[in-house]
Amino acid sequence: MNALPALPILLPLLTGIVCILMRGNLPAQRMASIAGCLLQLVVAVVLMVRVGGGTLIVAQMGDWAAPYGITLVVDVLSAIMLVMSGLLGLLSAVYGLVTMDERRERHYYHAFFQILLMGVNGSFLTGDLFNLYVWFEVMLMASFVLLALGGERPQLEGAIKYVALNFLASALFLAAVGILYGLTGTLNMADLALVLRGSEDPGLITTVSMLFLVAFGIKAAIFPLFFWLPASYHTPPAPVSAIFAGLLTKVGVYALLRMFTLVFTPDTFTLQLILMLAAFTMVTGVLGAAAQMNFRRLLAFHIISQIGYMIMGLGLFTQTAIAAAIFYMVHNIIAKTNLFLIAGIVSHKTGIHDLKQMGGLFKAQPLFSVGFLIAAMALAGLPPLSGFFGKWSLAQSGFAVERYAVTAIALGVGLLTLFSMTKIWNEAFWKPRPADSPLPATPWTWTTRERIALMGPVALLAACSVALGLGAGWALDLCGTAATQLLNPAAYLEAVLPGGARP
Amino acid sequence: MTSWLDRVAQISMVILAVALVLAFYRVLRGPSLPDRIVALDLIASVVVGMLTIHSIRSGDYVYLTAGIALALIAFIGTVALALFIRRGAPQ
Amino acid sequence: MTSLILRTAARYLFPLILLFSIYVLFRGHNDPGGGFVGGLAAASAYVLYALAFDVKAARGLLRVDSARLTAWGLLLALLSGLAGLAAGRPFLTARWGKWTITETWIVKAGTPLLFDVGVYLVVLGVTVTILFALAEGEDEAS
Amino acid sequence: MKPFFYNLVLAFLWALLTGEISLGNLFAGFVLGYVILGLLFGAREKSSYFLKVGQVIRFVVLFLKEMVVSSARVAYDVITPTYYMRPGVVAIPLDAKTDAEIALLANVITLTPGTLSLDVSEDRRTLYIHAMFVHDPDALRREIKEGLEKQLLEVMR
Amino acid sequence: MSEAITAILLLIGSVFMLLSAVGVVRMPDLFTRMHAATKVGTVGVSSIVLAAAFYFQDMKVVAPALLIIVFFLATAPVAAHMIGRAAYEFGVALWKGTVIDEWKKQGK
Amino acid sequence: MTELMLAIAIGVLYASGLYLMMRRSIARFIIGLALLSHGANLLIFTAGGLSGGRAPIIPEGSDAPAGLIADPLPQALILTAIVISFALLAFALVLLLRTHQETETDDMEKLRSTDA
Amino acid sequence: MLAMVFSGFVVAALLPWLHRRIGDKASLVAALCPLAATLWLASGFVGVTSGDVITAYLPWMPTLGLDLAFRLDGLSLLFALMISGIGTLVVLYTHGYLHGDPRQHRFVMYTLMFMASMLGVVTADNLILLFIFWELTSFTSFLLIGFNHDEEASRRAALQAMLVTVMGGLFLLAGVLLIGRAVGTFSLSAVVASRDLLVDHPHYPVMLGLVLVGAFTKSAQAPFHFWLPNAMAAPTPASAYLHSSTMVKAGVYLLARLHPALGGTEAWTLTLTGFGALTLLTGAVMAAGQVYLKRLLAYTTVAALGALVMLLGIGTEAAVEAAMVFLMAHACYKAALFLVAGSIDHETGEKNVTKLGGLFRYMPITGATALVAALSMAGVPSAFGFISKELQYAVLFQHGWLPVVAVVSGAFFLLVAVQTGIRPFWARYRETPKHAHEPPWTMTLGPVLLGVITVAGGLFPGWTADALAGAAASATAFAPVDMHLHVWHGFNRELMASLATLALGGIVVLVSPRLAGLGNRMAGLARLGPDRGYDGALRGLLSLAKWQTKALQSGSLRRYLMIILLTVIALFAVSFARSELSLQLRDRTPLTLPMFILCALIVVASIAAAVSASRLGAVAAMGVVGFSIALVFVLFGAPDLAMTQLVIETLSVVLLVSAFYYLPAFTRRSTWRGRARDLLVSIFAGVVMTLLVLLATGVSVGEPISDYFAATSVPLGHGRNIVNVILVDYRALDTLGEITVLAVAGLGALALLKLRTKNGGGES
Ligand code: NA
Ligand code: NA
Repeated sequence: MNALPALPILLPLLTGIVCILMRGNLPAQRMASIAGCLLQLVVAVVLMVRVGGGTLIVAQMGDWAAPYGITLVVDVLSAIMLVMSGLLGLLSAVYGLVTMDERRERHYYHAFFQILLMGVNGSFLTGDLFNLYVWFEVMLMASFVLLALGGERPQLEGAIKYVALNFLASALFLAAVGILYGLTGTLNMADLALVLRGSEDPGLITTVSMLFLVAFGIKAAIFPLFFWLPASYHTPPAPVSAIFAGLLTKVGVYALLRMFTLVFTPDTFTLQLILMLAAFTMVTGVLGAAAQMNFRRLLAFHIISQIGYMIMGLGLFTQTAIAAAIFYMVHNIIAKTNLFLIAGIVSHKTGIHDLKQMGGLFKAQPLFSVGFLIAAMALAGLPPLSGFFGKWSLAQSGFAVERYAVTAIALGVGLLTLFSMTKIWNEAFWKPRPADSPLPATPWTWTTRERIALMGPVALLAACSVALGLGAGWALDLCGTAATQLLNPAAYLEAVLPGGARP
Repeated sequence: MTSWLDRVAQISMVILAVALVLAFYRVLRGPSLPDRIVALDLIASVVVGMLTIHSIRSGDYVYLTAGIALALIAFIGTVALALFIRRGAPQ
Repeated sequence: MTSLILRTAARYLFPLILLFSIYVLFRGHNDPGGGFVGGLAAASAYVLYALAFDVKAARGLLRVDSARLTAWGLLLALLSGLAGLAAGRPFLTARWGKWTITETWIVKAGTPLLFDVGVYLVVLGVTVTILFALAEGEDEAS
Repeated sequence: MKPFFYNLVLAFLWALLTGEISLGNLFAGFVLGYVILGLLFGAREKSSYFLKVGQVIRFVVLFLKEMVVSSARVAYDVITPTYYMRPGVVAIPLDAKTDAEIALLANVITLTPGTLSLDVSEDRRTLYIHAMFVHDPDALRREIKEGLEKQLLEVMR
Repeated sequence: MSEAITAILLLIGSVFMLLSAVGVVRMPDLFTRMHAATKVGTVGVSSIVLAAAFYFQDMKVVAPALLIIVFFLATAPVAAHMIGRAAYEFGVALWKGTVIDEWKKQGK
Repeated sequence: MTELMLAIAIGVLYASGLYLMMRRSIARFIIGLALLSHGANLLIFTAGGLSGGRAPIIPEGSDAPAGLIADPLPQALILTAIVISFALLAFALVLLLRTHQETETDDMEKLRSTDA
Repeated sequence: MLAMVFSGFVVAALLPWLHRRIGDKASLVAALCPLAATLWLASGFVGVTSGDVITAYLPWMPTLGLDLAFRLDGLSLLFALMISGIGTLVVLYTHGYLHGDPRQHRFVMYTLMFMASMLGVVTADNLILLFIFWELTSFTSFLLIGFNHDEEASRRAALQAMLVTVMGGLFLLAGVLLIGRAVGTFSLSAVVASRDLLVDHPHYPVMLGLVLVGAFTKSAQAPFHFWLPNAMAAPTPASAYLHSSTMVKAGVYLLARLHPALGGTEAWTLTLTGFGALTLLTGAVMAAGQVYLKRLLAYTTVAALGALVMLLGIGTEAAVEAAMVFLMAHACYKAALFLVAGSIDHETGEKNVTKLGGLFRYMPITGATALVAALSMAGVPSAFGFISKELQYAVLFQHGWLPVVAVVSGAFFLLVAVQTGIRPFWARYRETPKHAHEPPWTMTLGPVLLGVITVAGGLFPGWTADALAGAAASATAFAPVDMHLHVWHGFNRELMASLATLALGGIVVLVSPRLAGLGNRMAGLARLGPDRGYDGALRGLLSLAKWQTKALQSGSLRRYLMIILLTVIALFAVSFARSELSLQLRDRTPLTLPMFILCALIVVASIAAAVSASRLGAVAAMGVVGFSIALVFVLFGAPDLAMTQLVIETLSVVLLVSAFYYLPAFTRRSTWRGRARDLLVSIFAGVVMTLLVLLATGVSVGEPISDYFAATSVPLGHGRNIVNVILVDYRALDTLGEITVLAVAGLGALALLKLRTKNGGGES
């Protein structure tokens, strides 16, 4: 029981270390990476099962009681995110078996990948604000390296912007942590919640919370802080961009959800602000996507747009809205990763990303195309796939608190999403192969290895999109439990600080 | 610590702070890179001095370790910079 | 050609600095210092050697590949934390032992010290890795 | 012998550092020093070394005095408005042979009256110094060779 | 008594440091500045550190204090040599009042 | 007054760091990063409270500090932050170096091929 | 019932496998699926038409109020029969139409999926469930319209149809959500029974508007009608199925279904009749200008949909009756005509009616069917269409100018009937690209059966049409409607109007060669209309998107930074101003001279670093900043920090210098204006940080937790250096993360320096 919450941090670290030590032995590294991810997933699922009913698991690192040591807390939201990270990690690792080049693997790719997961998992687990900063940095550093690894020119150019803006975000985050410590004398989130709730100066706390909003907003890529994302996400190798697209921005969203429910109690001004940012995020992101003719760039802009939906859930700040946001996040992780994997397969097989040069994929690869169609339509919110239920429950929550404008925008953006998804479909899949296309005219051939490593993850994720749609009721109930925990942190506080105060 | 000794230490501290500013002036002015390096090296020495005086004033000897560390590292930094100049990088 | 004076100085300073680094490492729990500064000091010893001779010589002196050293350091830190787990306590729970060697010489050691050694190795490994790689520049691009 | 001596010095330094001069601690320092020296030299260097305690002490005292005096001279020139100095770069022929001898000499020269070692020639026969008060280069050369270098070589050999 | 020595060493040390800094500012060329920085600075810092040793009179302080002094004595000239050589080769100009340059004469 | 002075110093550090990050030269950008980190560290130190007490080291043979000590927690946080920003700085440096080699420019404004 | 709805999906999923086993015969097997549905529906016919309701329920997402609730009443039965019946015929027809096409099974698959979705729409008893099926019809029709996706026109049409209908769908969803919120449940039966709740609701106009946009886009009401003619790019079976008899009628179904809940108000009546009439007229007139068979039919479909909407708008019992009858009549004759058109195209290779003639000799069965259907469409007495027309006139005479609209459009119906059903067969023979002959039985069966129904409905309406239309009307009017259709109503003004229509139609046919020109011009005009508007909107959207992306994602890092900083400044300023914070410069720590000098040094050195023209000068200044900060740490009791800072600073300087070795010297690139702007923003950001620090140091809302560390460091942590004990024990997890960061940075830098992938898998 004590060991369990730390495992999602320890397993990837251990795997990463093993991969560094076995630098020359690529097959062993791959095996280790996949085995590590598999174990992570198992642990995450076990945690999910344990906390699914609403009880929290708390582990005090170093056996120092909160708020003096660092506390790891698993609630439903954390567990959901951990499962997602385990799943994506596993699939990306499998996918990388074929698409990752040996030279990158020889230069510690697997280790960086594992440590990225470590940072992500740590962020989901920690109940300590400064520790969250550390995990953000672990994740960030690993993502810097993964982004730049290989040293191709576009990678480097993208990485510079990524590094610069995320560095700024970190500096803001750090400053905010410092100021908050200065005000409260504590770093434990539960303790912070208690202290801040008793504070008589809400104005000051709101002002400080703005720093967190911006810092996490940059990480989550909301408007107008998202610039690093479209500049970089399309440049690294496919498995990297898939895991980035699926997971990284969501850590920012997670942090926003956590901070603005547990630590801060946002006032109407803050909520209004968040909703405004959400609306702009949805619109600018989807418009950015509409302007693209490059497969991965288009998808990258979509990430931004969809972050807007999640932020909107936070801004509505009701139990159903936050549940919807969490559901949307899960849905988006699955669908978006899948799309990036698919884009990666296309480029793996053909070497191109430009939609203008593509064509005829539906004829050549009907089953593969179905995979795309499911992911794309899930993203576009076509019922009964997962995206629809996210959109529906968000819109319903929006109407319930009479936020009509933002809800209308959310629905309208859905149409534009559909538009850009069909654009990809029309250009890459339906359109006949252009005569001057570098695409091979003959249908692709698949080795067994490719079939398993490439199509396996795509199929599995597509199945998840369908299952999450058909099982949306169950999933939304689970997200509802998570949302309830977020909005009523009493159980969280009691679990971390039994008795409600510092011992 | 008697108050007059503290006074002396305080004065020494201020003197060193002034020395720091003067050395910094040379860091800024240059004109050549070696000039800046010499000034930086001196700054490191002044900092060691300040650490030591603070140790005396606070009665905490613990700052001396930092002094050793700085003395060590500053030397290596200076050597590195000097070698850098020799490699003939443009000013 | 590097300087004869520097080479000579480096030869004598190297062990001194390394010694200092270990001192800083082990005194860190009670006095200023610790794995981090210790590691940096150790790294600077190797850097000095590299400056005075060349990177290859300094690498030879390190004996271990610096990247692997980093990994061993991480592993050590991780394992020191696992000791707590093995005892049924949470991760990173400290375990202490006390050995009396003579009446006055009592050695107290615990996993936090081991952890700090891990930090030391990581810092040493990383600093040396980066600085050496930079110093080698493009010569040995593989 | 030289490594052994150096090892002893290291052990003593360790004891100084840790502020606890006990047998056990000296032993620990010796072992550490041994490990470090092993790393540094391997097992190849084996030379004899004889400590000349008296000469060393005399040299150190001389050196310290010179250093303070030279500092005062430079300081005086610094605070007085006009420059009294007549700086110049002078070549000193070397009798010192080994790395240690040359290096130590160069360092001592730097720390003593108005002189600063710039470089040793490729053939290790000449030391170039920058001096602040060069009224007669040959006198300066003589002064250094007969004073510092001679004493130093006595200590070293 | 020890307090008096401490005070005197402190004052001497800090004044030397100041003079060293003044020299670095005032001296006309790099090499003369180095004379000020290296020698005067080393004496200054050593004096201050000795003051600490006298003040505490405890092995815990004396040991590191001596170490610092030894270290400065061992490294300052090497550093000066490295900078001076580099600067000379780099072509940093000598003061116009320089009387002789035997290095240059030998075609270095 | 110390808090005020430090607050101003922090503001200047942030301002100069950010100004440098907005320059077009890669080298200036890097120095900007470094200054920004300094600003953040000093900020934590100042915001965490300047007690004016002794170093947070307990005298030998004693179980508790003698008198007022400086708050050790911000110090530990800053130590961690210093190391992390050093790591970032080192990596960013190498990244920019490689970018310079690959693109043959050190003008940040010319590195825009990956944006829309 | 669940089986009826979902079997389509299941069979569709099995088709590829089946096709691999038995080839094109798979389509014939697949036809059994809709046939079974038809038979099942027929078996419930008597019960349902006499007022029974068949329901099926399976819990799905109970907490969300979404369950698999289905309900089959008269209205649903009418639609479901049409869907499954015509579906059977269309699948059979496809077997012949796409004979030998390797994608035949795929088409059938789409068709079955579509059919299942349609059945879902008309039987769902839950608004969300209905919406789900509704969207699925949009999606499956996207696949069907774009079936010939090698052609640009098909892709465009598919996209257009989907965008328009999905856009409508979003409106509908919003409407559904509002309705659900007002009623408290999404159960359709409950909603239908809650008229008072809805009509008096303050949001009623909004709900109505939203639902109507949804229905209008789906049912191609002007001005959303344009996608329907374009959708003729679909293979003919799809057009016959989707665009005449089923999907486009989903909107009509929705209106009929929600009529009891939302209808009967002035807003309802005015909007529906207005848009309906407009659509009717537009469709009819536009049809006149067409020469291609399917487009002719498509425009009359638009018109027919307009008529249906108009009738539902009127909403009286009679109107609803008329609508239901017309619905049936139209479905039969239009589907027949579409299939006939497909056969003609298939057998002759010609789609242009002006180039067709005399085909009866070669395709007698098809010709006869066409004739029957055309007569019905023209509203010639004794045809099913005639009865329907009579009923319509009877209703319309109550409503001012609407009969005129009906008569005029009726005339054009006649023209289209002649053009599509009569002219190709009976006009003078013309040579066609392929030699015409009768198509295979699969392709004639459908039209023939539909023709038979048309005739039967015309001659013996009492047999089934009565009951079916009556039951449907009952559901729509939400009151029992007893319907008795008669072939002959006697001489009344309705008959007069019919005759007038025929006469006018005759004239139109006579002048049609001239009208063609006019029609063409009108068609051209129409292309200026909504279709062009659609293109314009897309173009506008794209250029807006491009402009926005260029403006925001400019690629300029400094601009990105500036925007982010401005955001920080603005957010801070607003929240600062709102919270009325005051700066309390509580003076806790007196300032000493060395401290002042250090702070001044930090300030000057960092400014120097910022403005230095030399790289190494800047590095040196940065080093001074670091040293000064270390001294600040020393003065406030942080030896560990100072030591680390000093060491790191020195190493950083070395690192920077050795890296700058490879970089060119500083050059001034920005204009003074740019520099001033950057400077201003930076200063503001700096001020924000200064203020934040002052705020944080002035206020304290909680006691620091550090006392605990001081108390336990030695007894529990076994270390006297509290900072170190925190690092390696209390907060060792932080340190573990920190060294991981460090390790990654080191290995990453190494990898970056050593690994150079040229021409790798990337892109630029
Ligand atoms: Na640390
Ligand atoms: Na405070």
